[in-house]
Amino acid sequence: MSRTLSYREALREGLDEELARDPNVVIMGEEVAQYNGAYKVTEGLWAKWGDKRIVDTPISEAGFIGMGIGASMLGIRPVMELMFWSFHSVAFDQLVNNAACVRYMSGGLIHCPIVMRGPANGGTNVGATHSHIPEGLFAAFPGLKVCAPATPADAKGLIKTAIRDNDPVYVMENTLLYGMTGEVPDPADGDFTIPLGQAEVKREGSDLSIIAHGRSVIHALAAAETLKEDHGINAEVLDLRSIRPLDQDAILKTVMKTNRVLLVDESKGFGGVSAMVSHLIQEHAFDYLDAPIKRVTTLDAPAIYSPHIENEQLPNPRRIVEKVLALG
Amino acid sequence: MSRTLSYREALREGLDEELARDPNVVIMGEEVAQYNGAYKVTEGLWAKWGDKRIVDTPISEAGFIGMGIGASMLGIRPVMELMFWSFHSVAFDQLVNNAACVRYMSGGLIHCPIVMRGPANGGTNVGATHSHIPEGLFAAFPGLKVCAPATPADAKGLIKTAIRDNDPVYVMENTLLYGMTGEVPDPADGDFTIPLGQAEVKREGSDLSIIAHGRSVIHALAAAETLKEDHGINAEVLDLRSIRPLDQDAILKTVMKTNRVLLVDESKGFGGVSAMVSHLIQEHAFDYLDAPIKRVTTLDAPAIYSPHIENEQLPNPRRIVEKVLALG
Amino acid sequence: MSATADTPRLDFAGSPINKALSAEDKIELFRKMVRIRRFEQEALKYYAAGKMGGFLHLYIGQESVAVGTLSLCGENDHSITAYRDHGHALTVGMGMNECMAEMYGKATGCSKGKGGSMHFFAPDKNYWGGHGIVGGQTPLGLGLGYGLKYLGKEGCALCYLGDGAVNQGAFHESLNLAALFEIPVVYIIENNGYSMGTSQKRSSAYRGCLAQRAEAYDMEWDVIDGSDVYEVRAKTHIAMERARKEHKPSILEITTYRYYGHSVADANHKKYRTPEEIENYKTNHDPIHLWRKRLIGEGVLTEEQADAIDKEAKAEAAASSKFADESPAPTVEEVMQDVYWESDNDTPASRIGRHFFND
Amino acid sequence: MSATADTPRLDFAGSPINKALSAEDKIELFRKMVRIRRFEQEALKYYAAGKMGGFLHLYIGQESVAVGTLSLCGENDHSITAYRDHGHALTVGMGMNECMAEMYGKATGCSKGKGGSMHFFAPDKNYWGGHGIVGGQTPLGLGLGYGLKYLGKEGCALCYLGDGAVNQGAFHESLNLAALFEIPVVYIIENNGYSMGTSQKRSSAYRGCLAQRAEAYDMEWDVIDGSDVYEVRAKTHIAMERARKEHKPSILEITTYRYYGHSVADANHKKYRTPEEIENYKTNHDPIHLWRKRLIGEGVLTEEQADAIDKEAKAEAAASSKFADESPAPTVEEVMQDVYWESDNDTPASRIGRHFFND
Ligand SMILES: Cc1ncc(C[n+]2csc(CCOP(=O)(O)OP(=O)(O)O)c2C)c(N)n1
Ligand SMILES: Cc1ncc(C[n+]2csc(CCOP(=O)(O)OP(=O)(O)O)c2C)c(N)n1
Ligand SMILES: [Mg+2]
Ligand SMILES: [Mg+2]
Repeated sequence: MSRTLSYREALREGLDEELARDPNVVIMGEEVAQYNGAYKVTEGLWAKWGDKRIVDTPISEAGFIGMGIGASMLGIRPVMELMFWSFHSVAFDQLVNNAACVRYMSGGLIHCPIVMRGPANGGTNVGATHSHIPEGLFAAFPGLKVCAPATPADAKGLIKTAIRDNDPVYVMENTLLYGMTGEVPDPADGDFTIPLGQAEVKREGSDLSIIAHGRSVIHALAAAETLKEDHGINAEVLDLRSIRPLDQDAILKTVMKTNRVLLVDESKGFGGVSAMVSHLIQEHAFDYLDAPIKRVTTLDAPAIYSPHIENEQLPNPRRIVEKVLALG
Repeated sequence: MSRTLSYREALREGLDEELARDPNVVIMGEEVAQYNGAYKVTEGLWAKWGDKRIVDTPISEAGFIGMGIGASMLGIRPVMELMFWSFHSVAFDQLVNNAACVRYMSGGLIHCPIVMRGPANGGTNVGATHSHIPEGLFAAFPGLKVCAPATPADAKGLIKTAIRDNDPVYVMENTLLYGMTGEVPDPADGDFTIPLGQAEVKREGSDLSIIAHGRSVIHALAAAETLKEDHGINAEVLDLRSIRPLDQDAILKTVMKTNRVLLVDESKGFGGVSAMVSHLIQEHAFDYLDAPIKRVTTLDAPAIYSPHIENEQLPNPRRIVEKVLALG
Repeated sequence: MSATADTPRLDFAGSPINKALSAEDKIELFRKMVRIRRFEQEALKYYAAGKMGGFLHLYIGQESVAVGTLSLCGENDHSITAYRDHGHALTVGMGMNECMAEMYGKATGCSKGKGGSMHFFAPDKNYWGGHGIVGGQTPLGLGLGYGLKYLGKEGCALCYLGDGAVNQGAFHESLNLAALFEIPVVYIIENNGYSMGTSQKRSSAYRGCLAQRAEAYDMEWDVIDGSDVYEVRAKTHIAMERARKEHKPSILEITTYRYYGHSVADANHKKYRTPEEIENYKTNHDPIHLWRKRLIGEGVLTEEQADAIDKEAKAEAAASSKFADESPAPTVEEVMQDVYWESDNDTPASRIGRHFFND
Repeated sequence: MSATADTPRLDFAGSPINKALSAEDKIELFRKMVRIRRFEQEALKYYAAGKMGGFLHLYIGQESVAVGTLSLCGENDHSITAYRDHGHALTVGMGMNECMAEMYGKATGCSKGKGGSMHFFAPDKNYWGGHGIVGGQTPLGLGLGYGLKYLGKEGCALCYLGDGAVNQGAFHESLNLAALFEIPVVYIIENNGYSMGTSQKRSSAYRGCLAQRAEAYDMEWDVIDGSDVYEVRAKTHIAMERARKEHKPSILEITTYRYYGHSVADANHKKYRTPEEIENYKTNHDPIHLWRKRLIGEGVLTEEQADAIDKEAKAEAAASSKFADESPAPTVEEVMQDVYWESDNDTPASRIGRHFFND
């Protein structure tokens, strides 16, 4: 049995179940408790779990994230919300040095089972400083794990896995997906988790592979419908879900099946997850490629505010369709 | 006429000339003045230029870099040293939001002519937190420019260009190159600068292209000699010099000439400059590639301390040679 | 100490900087506050109507802070603030049209529709924004002061921040640098009691008040009742003179209040604040109301004049939303402008190498 | 206030925590300090001989700080410091062998040769490193205190930092959080007067002393003469009890001195400090020398015993460099271990998806 939940509710259910499962799980962040979360992901959790388990922090990201990392070394499992993932910039040292390296520098003596979560996306007209897309940035640091669920079920399954993982896991959510609904398995049917490192074919196809993650998956699925209906092109859509670990097998499998690839990535054009995926594909499936790997990324400028135009800066179904048609 | 200078001296000469040319150029950083610089790049400049032009700061990277950005909005041209580029982590917000985005968010009303410089490299046994390689990381932010000189002449030419550029330029130097010497044009022969965005073929060859930047260029040149002498393989070595702007034309030119590519990049394997270059090559020179693009990158773990092994974690001539031979 | 209801009130009307005000000057202060309020009420109306995107952080209730402090600025004084930036923008002389159009995301906006509500700038008016990352502007404000001193100009930088922003590391670093380097910067904490839904007590540990943290850096500080324009001006003037003449920084904490939520999206704001608290401020501490009463009491302003000013401001605001509505949106091509100075100016440097990585 | 030469000296020998020391305990404190010094002298010798890479930040001169404070730790007390971490490491009970081998970059090192001199750890001894980014450990120290309180354990975290580190934003954020959340953490500023070549006066603005910045957060603080082990223990004990029993944080500033340069690579250290200053400290304030004299004066220790302890420590240090030298280096394969817990433990999770991106 499954129910229809919003992405937000699915995350919350996942958090709630893990709070119940493990008394060392503690949720921290700005406005996560009494205010119920800036985006209401944690709504009701403070009322249910109280001050000890759901903790409001001052606007001190380096301070409270570092605090969570320190506490995790003693066995606490902090799940920390960045109100926007963009605010990583003021806590970067804690995120990429202390969390990512303490295990290594201690020769494996210490581990750091933290989860960082929050929305990481453009499209809400909040301007350049609030619209960073840092999946690729963090995945570049060995020691970290990164995932970016695109559906309510994936959101629940991945947040639960992230909390149980004994390494730091950075979960990139999306403000524009919070309200999106989808089927999520019923807790009565058993514990539901989705492993990190496992991509999912969200749509079967044979003519080309569109590989994406996060909200770009939703765009890719919409584009695939248009491509089918209007152009008779049958696209396969692979949702990476997890960025590091990365499901290279699934990537190569779809490429070898369709021989044509379009990568959709909300990152800017220099780098991002897609440049990496592109490199891996040409390295490992060189002889299977009938054409160069192309990408649809965010236009390479800081995020524009204007609600009239921001969607055009971002990947969107129209841009994906056009790029596919241009693939020739 | 040219003289032999060390990379360190070449940088210093460039700084000195720009201090003389423009009274708004001011050098700031930890220990840059009275101590003469942790790595002695600024040696003698405080004695010559005094307290106003050469400024020691407390260990407050976010504070003093933000201060420099603010001052640059009024027309000052701060050249700021990060004792290690790795310390970007505590100033990341100032570096990627304020410096990179203020022009854009103001619709072009403000500009930010700062230079950030310092060493960005592994290989000195200083461990994970001090050995980050952030060229690709910063190049991913539109609004920023990034370069990484490999020789004394390039170091001088690029630092001078960076200081005159009206956008933020991040210059990635290398501790292990500071003592390396090379020919640098004599100031008596005129003002010497090297534009951003211009790669240089550091060695002509025909069998394959090794594309690198920073100290990896030195390794590539050494490897090329071995390949020639021991294996009769004639490698071309392209030094990117500038990461953003990037000399895509030069990259494609060498690829179209040799049809085989090895990228050498001190970044870790996920992402880096090389993943981007790889993507561009397959996109724009797909039909010219005889084999997959391969890379030599830093082994994908935080930087190890052990002096017995760190060089093996990094790209080095032996690893390059082996990879070329494996290209088949 | 924070001013409370029982603190005996001093009258700052007699301080020289206030005595120097002509009747016109005083009316101008009134007009400026009224214009901010009417502008924002207009913005709120059209935000609710879906004409804008993103956030809308209203300054309503806090007008006396921007107007009182910025009224002291001369040619060499500069200012910078956070995302709650409309009041400062209008006060320094930005037009309602370009500000409203910015919120509408139009090409005629002060930032060409690229910055939005949080990112108003007017370098020609010594106004450096409008910044979205909490505390991120505090080193920039320091840099403005540094630049002034470097250029040998007698002036100061006013850097505004919220009561929640004081707990950002960058602010602390800035304070130490300001004191150590003797930078002419005045940090102004606009203490409206809350950072989003978190009260001052739940976000900060402090002795006495937030401004007193200045003592940690051996820096001067003061607390100001923001509902009294005379007090704001009198005390801020002292700090600004200290900065301009002695190159000494200060922290001022100005107690104030926002009538609306943190942003318009903040549906909770009547939960974390009691209706009584909000009402009390509106009734007893509204800076515009108090200033109006004061000027009428002084015989500087009549009720009719005040109403006329208010009407004018309303009309100006209405015209600005019309202007914004009728303005063109930026084009997709414009997305790629204003990234690099060199590219925008088509310099030789901009033509070497690939600068942009679009597919 | 910072203790100066004219400050009347109090005798802390009589404070209860010191009266509780047995003769053996006191000798043990002496031994610990001597072992640190001999260990580091040995390390210096072989660093100079090229046996180590990277930096070597010597603690010599500061031994009383680690030994005095950490001698107060019980089962539930934890500690963490910066890169000048050898003294704390030996004090908590790490062996010279594993520490020396770490500096030699050997697989037998405490961090398997992966951390080096700046990154010693011993979680089994409640010692959490060893951190290279200035100030970066201060939120971690807070987290240790947070964890203790969360787990309901009566203990505290000692978090050490330098006089230059106080100007990092993360420290400020930590202080506010510590006071606000009532975290059992004691921040200990090891004030050796310099951050690299920059004197305290050139890096910090402050009133009175650095520890006094605690007042900004309404936090307790104290200044301690680091050359007196009794004083270190007496005053630190108070702060630790405050943390353990009342969950109240403190800042302690312990004045001390490093005899060598910032790191051994610091060739300038006789330029920014006068030879007299260095000599004066060595002659009049050396903590080991003073403690030895004190114990001999108390009749607890004889010159012969003291010399024997010293000799033992020297021999132990010599043995450790031999051990380190003879130990195997890590292999290239080992570079890829200790990145992820899941991979190291070969869990099912570690087998799904590509974790490592080697060519
Ligand atoms: C670094 C960072 N963290 C969090 C936020 C989200 N945020 C925006 S405003 C705000 C509250 C700030 O409160 P305060 O400083 O008191 O200013 P006020 O809104 O009251 O003017 C928060 C948490 C942000 N923009 N930047
Ligand atoms: C964020 C950061 N900036 C700069 C450095 C380089 N650095 C290492 S130690 C040091 C001086 C620190 O002085 P202090 O805090 O007084 O500690 P001490 O070395 O005296 O023990 C500096 C500048 C660093 N490691 N991290
Ligand atoms: Mg506030
Ligand atoms: Mg020091």
